Amino acid sequence: MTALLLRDLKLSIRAGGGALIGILFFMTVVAVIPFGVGPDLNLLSRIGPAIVWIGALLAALLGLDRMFQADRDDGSLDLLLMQEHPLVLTVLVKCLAHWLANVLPLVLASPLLGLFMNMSEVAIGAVMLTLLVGSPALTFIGAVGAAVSVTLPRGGLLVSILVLPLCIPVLIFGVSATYAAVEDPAPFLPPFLILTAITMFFAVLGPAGAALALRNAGD
Amino acid sequence: MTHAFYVLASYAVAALVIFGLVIWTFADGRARRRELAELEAAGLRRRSAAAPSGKSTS
Amino acid sequence: MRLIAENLSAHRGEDLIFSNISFNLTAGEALLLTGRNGSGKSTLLKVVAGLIRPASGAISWQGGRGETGVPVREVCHYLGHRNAMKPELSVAENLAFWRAFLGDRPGGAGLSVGEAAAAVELEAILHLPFGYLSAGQQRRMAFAKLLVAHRPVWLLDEPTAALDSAAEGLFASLIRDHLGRGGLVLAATHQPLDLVAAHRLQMQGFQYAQMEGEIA
Amino acid sequence: MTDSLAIRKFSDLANPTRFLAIAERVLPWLAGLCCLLFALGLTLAFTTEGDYQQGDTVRIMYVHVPAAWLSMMCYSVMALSALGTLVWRHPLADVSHKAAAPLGAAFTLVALVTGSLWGKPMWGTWWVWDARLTSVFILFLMYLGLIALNRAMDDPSRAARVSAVLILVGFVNIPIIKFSVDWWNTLHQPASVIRMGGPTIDPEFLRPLVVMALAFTLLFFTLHIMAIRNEIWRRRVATQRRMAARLAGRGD
Repeated sequence: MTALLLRDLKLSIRAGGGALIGILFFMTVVAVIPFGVGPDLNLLSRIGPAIVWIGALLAALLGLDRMFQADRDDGSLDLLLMQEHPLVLTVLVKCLAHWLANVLPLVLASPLLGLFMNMSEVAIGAVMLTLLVGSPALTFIGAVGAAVSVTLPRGGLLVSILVLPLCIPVLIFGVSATYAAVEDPAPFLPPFLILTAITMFFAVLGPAGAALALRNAGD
Repeated sequence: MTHAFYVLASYAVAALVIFGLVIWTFADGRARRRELAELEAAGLRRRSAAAPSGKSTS
Repeated sequence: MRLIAENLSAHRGEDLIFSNISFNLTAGEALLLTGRNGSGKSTLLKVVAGLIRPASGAISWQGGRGETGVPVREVCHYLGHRNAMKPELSVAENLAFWRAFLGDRPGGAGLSVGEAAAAVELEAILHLPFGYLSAGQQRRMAFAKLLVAHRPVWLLDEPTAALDSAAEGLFASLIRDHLGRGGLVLAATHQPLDLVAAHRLQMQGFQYAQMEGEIA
Repeated sequence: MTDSLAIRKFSDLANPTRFLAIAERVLPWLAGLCCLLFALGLTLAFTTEGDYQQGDTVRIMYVHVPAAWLSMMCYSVMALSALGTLVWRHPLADVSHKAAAPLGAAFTLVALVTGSLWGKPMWGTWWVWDARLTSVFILFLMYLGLIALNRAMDDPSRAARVSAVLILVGFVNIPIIKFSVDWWNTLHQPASVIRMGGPTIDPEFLRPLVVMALAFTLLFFTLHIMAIRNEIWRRRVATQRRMAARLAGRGD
């Protein structure tokens, strides 16, 4: 299993890896917002956390479709399916590798974008923390979408469409936890703990669903 | 925070990025040179045995 | 050791690809699937590999020391049309990954990466990225993947596609070695693999044959 | 057939080979001069008086302005190389603009970060969507996009041509971006546009600035030559590996 993790990480670093493109997309999306709403710093700092979260959400969905499709294209997926290791575990490891290579860089880049959005230091810290906790859920949910659309020739867009509605709870609690950290009256912990719970819940449900979908996608 | 902090921070960041760039360029060059040397070592044997059409890369 | 298939049939979409196929293989035996394109050779192999659910029938595996109840897919190596190797990684990295990931079944041990590459006579290019290799070399390296982890059953789908005759002979001898060690081989092939004492199964291509008849 | 291929490869390599020989001789001098200039520039930068208005923070200028200048010069170098790729099909030009992109991104990053660190004490905020800052940020995104494009393609000569097109389109687009950003910003924020550059520069600040700018420029050329050399080596490794794969097939 460590071998699988290392292989996937290596693949994403080698030529054509999607990590750089994900960050770039994230930065571009967030940077475009001020051109739309205007360079009013107060307004930007007010909507900043939400914008950064939405940008991270979209960027996290970007590379998802390749998660299983790359393995399917060269036949590796058949072999992954045949082994004695529980398929759920294999999927979990692939999710972990995907998160480490594609989503963790987004979390690390988020403070920079927070500065562009003129967010306060507390808000930046809160966005980073909630992204760190909430983004694995995006990957786990995305794994189901990626597995469902693995046999489709142009699944990329479809994965995003399938997965986005399922990601709404993560977005709600991620953003509300961030705002709770900035604005005093609202307590930070309840939404943050719910976000953690959502991630842990999908850490179980996502791989299980993806494994089921992969078993049934056989052609 | 004092102004000196910002000055030092900006010099530190610039130094970090530039040193990173220099080290990366150096390391990349060394790795490529090593690969070439490895290929040369493996290739000379093979080329003398198989095909004389070699190009000099020194 | 015994691989038993009873009354297998499989659909692809709505079409019935084949039906009522039964065979019984014991240690050291090979079964060659022949038949025209579309006759269901690949599908049968995928059914045995557990990648497609059979519409009816069952396959089962009896291991050496009364080992039963093991899913057939776990004792099989499957070499499909695609090589299951990453072009971005070097050959050695690819083989090392599969060696670590697949692991050995009880009753045998896989070769090291170097030995496996030597067995397909390509040990000199282990360090190259897989994508740099020619189609034939890639196929040979994909075959080396079968050697790095032990599996009693080999499912080979057109193993000698894109190979020259020398490499074909190499494959045949590797397959003979596997059979000699008590392995089982199920191979779909056009080329007559040079195997003694191989059973043959002529796939008829259930509906296709009829349809072609009507059109003609 | 293999003969003609070998000959074409050979003439392709002729220029890079000459380049490698020249680089071997020039690089130590360039690097040495660059270090000297940096030593001089840094001493000057820390011994001159601070500005009466900005205090010590004016020293940030000595890294910020050269980096910003380089970020633009690097793009011009890349645009020239892109022309070389598309018009003259010079093999070295392909390598040149590919090698320059990471350098440009790094220097732009330095310019952005130091600018931000300068802005915090001066304006009280890390970042404003001022026209000039925004343009530099867009330039940064363009560099990253070019790097990503180069990484995404396997075939180096095709990647070079495609990214050359993108570079040139970007180059033509820069004035438009600049104009539109100017217009956008003044439209929304007519009163509080913050101008950088501050007071007219007095010779006291000019001397270290010029020395540092020279040092940065030399650093860029040193690194650029090294990066080109690395890229040439990388391509040689790739060709030789392909050849090794072919030979291995023939040998058996």
